[in-house]
Amino acid sequence: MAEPGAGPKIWVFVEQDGGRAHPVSWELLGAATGLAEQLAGGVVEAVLLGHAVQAIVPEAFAYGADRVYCSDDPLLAHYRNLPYAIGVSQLVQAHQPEIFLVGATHLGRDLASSIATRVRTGLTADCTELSIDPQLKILAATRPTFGGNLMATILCRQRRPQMATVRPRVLPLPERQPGRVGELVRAELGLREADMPVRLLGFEPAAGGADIEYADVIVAGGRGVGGPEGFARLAELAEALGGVVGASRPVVDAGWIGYEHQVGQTGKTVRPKLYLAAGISGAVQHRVGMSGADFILAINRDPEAPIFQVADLGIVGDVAEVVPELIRQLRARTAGAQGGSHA
Amino acid sequence: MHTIVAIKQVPDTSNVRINPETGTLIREGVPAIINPYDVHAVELAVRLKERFGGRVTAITMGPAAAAEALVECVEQGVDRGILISDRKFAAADTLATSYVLGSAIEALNAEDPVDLLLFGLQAIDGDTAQVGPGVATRLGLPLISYALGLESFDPVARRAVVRRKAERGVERLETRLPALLTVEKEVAEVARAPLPNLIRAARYQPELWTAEAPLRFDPDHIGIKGSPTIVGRAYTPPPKTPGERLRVAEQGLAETVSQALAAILSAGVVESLGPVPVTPQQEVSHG
Amino acid sequence: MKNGHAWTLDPEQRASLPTVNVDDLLVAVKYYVDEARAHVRIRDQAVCAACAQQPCLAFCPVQVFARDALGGITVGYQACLECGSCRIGCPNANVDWQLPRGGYGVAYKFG
Amino acid sequence: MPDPNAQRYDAIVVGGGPAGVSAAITMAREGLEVILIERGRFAGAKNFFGGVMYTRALAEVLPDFQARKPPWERPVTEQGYWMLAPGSVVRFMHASQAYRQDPADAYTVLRARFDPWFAQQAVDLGALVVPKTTVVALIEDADGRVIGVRTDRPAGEVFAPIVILAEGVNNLLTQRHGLAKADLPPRFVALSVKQYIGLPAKEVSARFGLAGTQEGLAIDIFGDATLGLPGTAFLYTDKAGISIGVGLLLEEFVKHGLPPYAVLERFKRHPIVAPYLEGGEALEYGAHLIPEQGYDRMPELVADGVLVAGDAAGMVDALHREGTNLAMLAGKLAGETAVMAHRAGDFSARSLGHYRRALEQSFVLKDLKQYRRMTDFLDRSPHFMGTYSGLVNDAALRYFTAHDRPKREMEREIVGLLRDRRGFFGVAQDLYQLVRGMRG
Repeated sequence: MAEPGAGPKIWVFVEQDGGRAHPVSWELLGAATGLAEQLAGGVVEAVLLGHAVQAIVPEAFAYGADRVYCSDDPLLAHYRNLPYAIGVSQLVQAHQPEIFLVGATHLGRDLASSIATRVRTGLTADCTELSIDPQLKILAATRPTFGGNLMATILCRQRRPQMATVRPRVLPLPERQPGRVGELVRAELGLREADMPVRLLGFEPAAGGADIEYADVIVAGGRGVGGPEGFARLAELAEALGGVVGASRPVVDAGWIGYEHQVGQTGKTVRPKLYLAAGISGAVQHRVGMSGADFILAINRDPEAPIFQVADLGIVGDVAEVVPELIRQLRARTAGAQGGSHA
Repeated sequence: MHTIVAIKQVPDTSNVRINPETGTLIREGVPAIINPYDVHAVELAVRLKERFGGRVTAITMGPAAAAEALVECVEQGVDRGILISDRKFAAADTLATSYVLGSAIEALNAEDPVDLLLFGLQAIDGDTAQVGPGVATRLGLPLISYALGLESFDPVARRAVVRRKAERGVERLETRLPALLTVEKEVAEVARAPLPNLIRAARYQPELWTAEAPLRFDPDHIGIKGSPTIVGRAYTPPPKTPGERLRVAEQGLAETVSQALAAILSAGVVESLGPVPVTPQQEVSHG
Repeated sequence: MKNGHAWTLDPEQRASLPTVNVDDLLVAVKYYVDEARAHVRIRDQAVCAACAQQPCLAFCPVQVFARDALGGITVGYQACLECGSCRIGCPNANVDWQLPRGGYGVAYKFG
Repeated sequence: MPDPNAQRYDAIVVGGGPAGVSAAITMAREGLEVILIERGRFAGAKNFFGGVMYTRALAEVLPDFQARKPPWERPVTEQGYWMLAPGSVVRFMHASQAYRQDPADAYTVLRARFDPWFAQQAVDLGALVVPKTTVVALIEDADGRVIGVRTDRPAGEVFAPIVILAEGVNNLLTQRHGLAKADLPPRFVALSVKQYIGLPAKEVSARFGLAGTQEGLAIDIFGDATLGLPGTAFLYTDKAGISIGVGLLLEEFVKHGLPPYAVLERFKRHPIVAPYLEGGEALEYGAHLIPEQGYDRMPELVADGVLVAGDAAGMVDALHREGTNLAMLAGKLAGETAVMAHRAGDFSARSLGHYRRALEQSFVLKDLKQYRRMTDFLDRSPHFMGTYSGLVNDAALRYFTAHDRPKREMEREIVGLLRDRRGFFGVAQDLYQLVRGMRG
């Protein structure tokens, strides 16, 4: 092993909002630790920008950062592209990381491309897998493309850093090591508010009822839900899961639910984190619209239903029984959680 | 005022299928369409033109067939279409693409100053969402990505207020103009184009820009040479191995459901089960 | 029937017809769905409810028509191939059939 | 009064299929300002047929068509019939040096490729082709003369002294203007469904014994393919794929409650057929109606300011399964008529009557007239397709396996088959009707 700190730097951008770090940052620190182990003397470093974000620094150490570069400035209180892009790019130019990972969140996707353009390097978006190419000893960043139908492994041979954004929840959250320490490097931003072209006027927190195309959780029903009243049950389940209701074509055709809920070839293509298919047989026509989901739970009475071919987990059983039981158990969990604190 | 919209012709990835027997991508007959987000960017530009006057220019980098996409933009109400097409641009990644588009926009700006630049949020074939931010950065323009709509637009005072989708809600941002917006589909509902637009488009031939003329693009910054990233390997994801099947008949209802919920939790696709507690966000005012 | 003959389909022949999942055929078809307007509609649901055969359920090449729980007919116009069979073939002339708005509907890639 | 800012042209063509484009080409070449309005995303987006196009009419419209490089799939160098019975086939195939000319007499084509090419020829000759626009009504003046069309787009009226309706089999405008009395009854319309199956070109050639993509097959199939019901199935070789489909009178589907896709799937699984398709990629499925009403039930072709051509006018030779060639020639004649009308400054039905007369002189109406009784024949002779296919297969089996028996016995058996299944009187009647149908 080379001396720690002497080898290539693997950077992770720590995304925060109002002093709360986005968990993808810790997922990335976990990945960076794994990558660093494959590069001689590799060191894991975090980049943190914001205002009054000191509390996050020890967290970054706890999740695996050996060093944290922190730029703390009132100008950075809320994310804006320009000051963040300039701030991070200055650090990149000063410290020359080998690899730089950013979460593929709204913020991360906005920021990473600006940094890559400023430092004229390559950036691979929305990766689902990161590894070190064993021969070339460079980052092999794998991402879905072509609507999720094709996987591409992207390499950046010459320019540095090798940048990638990674979708949240794709990588496991590493174990937190309380009390783990590292080095804090403070950086000056050196920008004036008067030079900022964009001002934040206000913020409206998201309300529910999202469009199915963008929903993280979809509870979808097919003929097996029995009728329009079955969809009322699915709506309850969707609410309990914080999701929205989807449907297969036959039930939309049958008028049980509106077309805006339809998933599939003649409906919407969705890519939620959780897709719960209740009473959907799973014709190809439907599957092409939802197979990109991260996790598919299928409930169907017919053990041979094609939906089970794409499901991560199947329940062979009657929707009319299983859905109410899901709702009941979810509500029991929530009630149990009420006692805990969400501070 | 002058708005430039950058568009891309993409394969309709919703019409792409995998051959079930061979597991390979069926590329034959996949229709080419305008990237769906870009259609809304064009629509916003046309709406602004109707309100404030001026011109809309659509530009695209792509193969010769992408001229069709520009003709469709003219149907929607775009005045001028520019196709940047040359074999020398082939294999461009987002850095090289943003160089080409950025340089073209600079040239167009010199001809006719640009007030607003619009990009679709991302292209559905690559889903990178990198070219718009890249161009804004190159041109030193304010960037607002994930734009949901314009709350106000004032080409005289050169200010606009834009609603932007952020991770946990919607931001209201004031920007000076010119600015570059990458837009969500909500930004403008596509209206049915009038027949005279279609008649104009029927004979419209987009301008063709090559690597040498009318602009000379730096050969070191285009195509493969200008692209730091390369595709090392592309493959169709292996067909999913069907997951476990729990049977209510064998395990009983409560146990089956409890196992299923545990599996969802351990898969980490939802942060917690049960309604996620909402942390109220403070209304932020700045400056 | 004017010419008086009646075709008879051998029950064995009928039994020899395979089950087809129409969705597996449609997955290769490109549509530009007009979400704002249905171009095929049932004129009078009561007429369908009283229709003994409801042959549209069978003869439509893409199963646009389906029977709902109450015996009425629903129309999944989004998958329509615009052949016109339902307009002509409905024994009760109960299908209001228009062309989709220009640019919408099926767009053959091979034809 | 029409809006003075409205769009004005010398002629409007409704529909970008073979009839409409042929009309547009003919008029544009003579210098008329032509607007062709097509409802699909491009000319051809809504067009669908089995797969064979004949070049004779195309040459009439565009004499130098071959130099303009049409997107042919394969020339038809061998064609004929398969009489299919369960588990068995009798093939009547004809290959001839006469089919090996350039240009060939017939080519297989895919319409979403051919039709855009054809429309582009009209554009190159100066016609305006406007896609994505549906014509919803004809605009008439106070005397009922057609003076333009209304489309489904804002500011969507277009005016011209003559409108050529080439709107296809679903001829709603033709009906609304009273040129066709009503929709055709289901017994005069065939419903055809087809799948296009992708296979490597080499594989297509190998499976059908073709030397390369310069050879191609067109096969029409009777008997078991359509469950013995009156209709045909077809199998055509494309460059890198196979077009396979079945068509029956819509009435059969209605009456028997037959799902067309099930009939097609059954045909595809036939043990003789299935090996040809194995491993192919199902690249498209489609359906289309074919007007088979024949000469006697065609709509009026002419009214003041308007002509009807192609499927909209029922210009299909159901016996030979020809339609695009009739449509092209009719489109050309309609275009020529419009040019003459412009020269005469007279767009009345009387002046436009030239179109009807020209059609009568052409193969379009001559053929339709000759086979005017065929529809009725097929209608009255249900046994023709089903019974005879099975019969021929059984006879063939007896013929080819009668090695160790007196040949007279075998012949008697074959005659017996015929008598049992149809009766001699029936056979004689069928033959008489068939000949009458063919001779007209």
